[in-house]
Amino acid sequence: MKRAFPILAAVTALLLAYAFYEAIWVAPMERTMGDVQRIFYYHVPSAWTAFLLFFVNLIASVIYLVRRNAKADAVALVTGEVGVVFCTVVLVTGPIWARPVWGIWWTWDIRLTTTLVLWLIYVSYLVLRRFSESSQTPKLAAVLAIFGALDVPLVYFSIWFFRTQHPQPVIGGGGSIDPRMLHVLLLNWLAFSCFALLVSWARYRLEMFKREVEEAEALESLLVAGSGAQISKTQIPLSREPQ
Amino acid sequence: MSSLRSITLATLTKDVRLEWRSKDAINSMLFFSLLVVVIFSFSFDPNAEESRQIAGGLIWVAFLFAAVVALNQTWARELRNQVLDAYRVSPAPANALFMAKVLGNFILVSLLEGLMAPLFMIFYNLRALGPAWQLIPVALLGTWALVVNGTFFAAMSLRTRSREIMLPLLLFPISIPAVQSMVEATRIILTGDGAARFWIVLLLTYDVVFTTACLALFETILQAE
Amino acid sequence: MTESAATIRVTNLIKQFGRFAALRGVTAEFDSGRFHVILGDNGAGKTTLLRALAGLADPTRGEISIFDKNPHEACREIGYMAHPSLLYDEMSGMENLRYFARLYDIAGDARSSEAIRSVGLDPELSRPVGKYSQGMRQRMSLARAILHDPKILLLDEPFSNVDVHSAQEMVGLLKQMRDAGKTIFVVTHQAALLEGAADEFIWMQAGQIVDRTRHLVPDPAGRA
Amino acid sequence: MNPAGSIKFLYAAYIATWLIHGLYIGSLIRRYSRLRERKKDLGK
Repeated sequence: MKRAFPILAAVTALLLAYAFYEAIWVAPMERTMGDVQRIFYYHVPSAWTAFLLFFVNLIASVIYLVRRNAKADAVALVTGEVGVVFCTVVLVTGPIWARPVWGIWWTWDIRLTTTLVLWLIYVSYLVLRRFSESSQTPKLAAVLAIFGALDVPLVYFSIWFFRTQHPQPVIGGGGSIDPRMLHVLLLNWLAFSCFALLVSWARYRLEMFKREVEEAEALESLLVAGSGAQISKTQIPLSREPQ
Repeated sequence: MSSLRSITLATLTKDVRLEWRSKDAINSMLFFSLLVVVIFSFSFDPNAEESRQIAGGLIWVAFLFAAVVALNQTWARELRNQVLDAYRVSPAPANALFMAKVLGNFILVSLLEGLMAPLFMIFYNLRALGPAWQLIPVALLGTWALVVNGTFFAAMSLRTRSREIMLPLLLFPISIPAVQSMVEATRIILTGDGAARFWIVLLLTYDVVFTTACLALFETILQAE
Repeated sequence: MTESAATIRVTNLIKQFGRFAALRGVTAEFDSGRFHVILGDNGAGKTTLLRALAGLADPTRGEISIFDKNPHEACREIGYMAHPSLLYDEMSGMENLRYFARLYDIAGDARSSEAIRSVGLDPELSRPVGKYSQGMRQRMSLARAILHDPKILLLDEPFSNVDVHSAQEMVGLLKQMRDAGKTIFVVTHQAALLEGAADEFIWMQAGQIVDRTRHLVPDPAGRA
Repeated sequence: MNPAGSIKFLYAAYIATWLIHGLYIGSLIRRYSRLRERKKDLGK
């Protein structure tokens, strides 16, 4: 297992480099948008990867609630965090694309808005994990993840309906995509998925290491407290008796 | 089932009685809401036509803030002297406690809205051009949406540091579709521009989905230590 | 101690709070109808053990069996009194108990006034509990714990801030309850009060039970 | 649409992507080294 990590790292680096080359030099130029359309090869695979990670987070959260399995909780934490990183990439590259193409940075388009709300939900998920003091943080976080998942379809519908009522800038969606473009897109998605797996793996090992250290610290704090108590075992209770 | 109802009722009665004796929550909230209305009125000074467009947003954002103040108080009483532990060691169902708290908050927030809404109407010279009666289901469903999740997340943030700030951080992202529905429905009814039916149905769906989720998961939250 | 008499069994109990472990593998059996006192320094895990028995703290690992049930299922048999009063300060003693009686689904008034009288208070007292003296509040808290007539009583620091006279009265009360067949656990710093009343002293240290003795000052002949 | 002018946006997007990933990986490395310190302190 440990041997697999550097291999995966090497494969990911190669894939990312090749996908980058394809995206910049091989993929055909889009007629109306020009070179800026190539942002698409980073933007869309990042979005798919982020959604995939959030989906894994939901599954892991449910497994944790049912089985109380500590590993499932670690997976949920890791996918939530890495998912937020990828989602941030989506939200940053989106406006950079929108500005030259539509002439605006942001629009309350259905995909943009749903992604933004998803990002907000998962940031609040990470805040909860960070601020919760209870030993039951995993339980609370898993419950929040389920609430977030229930929320997403409702967000989607509300924005879908909102959009049909209000005029929106035309977005170059729909229609067919050049098969060569699709090829580059899928290649980039593969590369970014591998990268996400790599980062998640590293983060997972970090989390396991952290838990190990904290458990050792917990034990040590007890032993230190215990060694002091050994001497005073008989005196302490007696010394506090009421007058 | 009968014990669920009777314990819910007993807890609700107890909360109302305690609130009646101390009156901490209601007084501070009334004044807070009044402040929100007045400050909003100073900040936006539109003519009647514009105010119809934005009033839905203003009203609901004001209510949302006022509701957060109320919701943060919900569990404070149960934490003093750790009375919540007495509930947890008893055989009483967790959902009875949850329903009692939700109903209590629902009454409190509805009361506030009943007092604040006329003020908004006066300050902004509002008059509904659409079917005004529809504002009632919108208000009821919208308040329920805020209160049911708010009570749940307030219970969740009991075990966190800086509890008071946690509640809005957890509640607002999840409430986005509900708030949007309330705001849009109110705007449509005030301007008489289209039908609010879709938004009311969406609110109803939101309420059903999250009430079910809360009832299914509250026990887990209550027993988390 | 015979195997069959043990009604409370704790097996390899571990409770970890983040970076701090409060219980570190506690294994023990306790007989019913006896008066146990749990002693130890601050942070030795006494309160956590009591809360785990009450079903308030779910153990990280390990098992608790009370009358062959888990603490949640056995909650009708358990009376729990914590260091804070677990009462609503704004309501009178009777109003408090009436509410808690509803939670246990038992007929309220008669049982509530009986519980209040048994701890030596007057059920007619209409003052809110917040205005009680510390000693009265502790007694009212005990009345709440025995309201549903549980077989097991778990008491956390019941004598703190109580004057000696009241404390001795409470000890007498607990002795009566033990003689009536109840199992009692008391966590306290004032162990001397209980010498003679208690059947067993349980010594905890660093999240483990290190010794169990019949008397406060351990002598080899008196091992439990 | 002017392809020459919009190329800046392409660069910006690619750089931003790797900047975000780089920052995150940097934070992971920092957290890891801090943990190692804590582990070293344990024995003492």
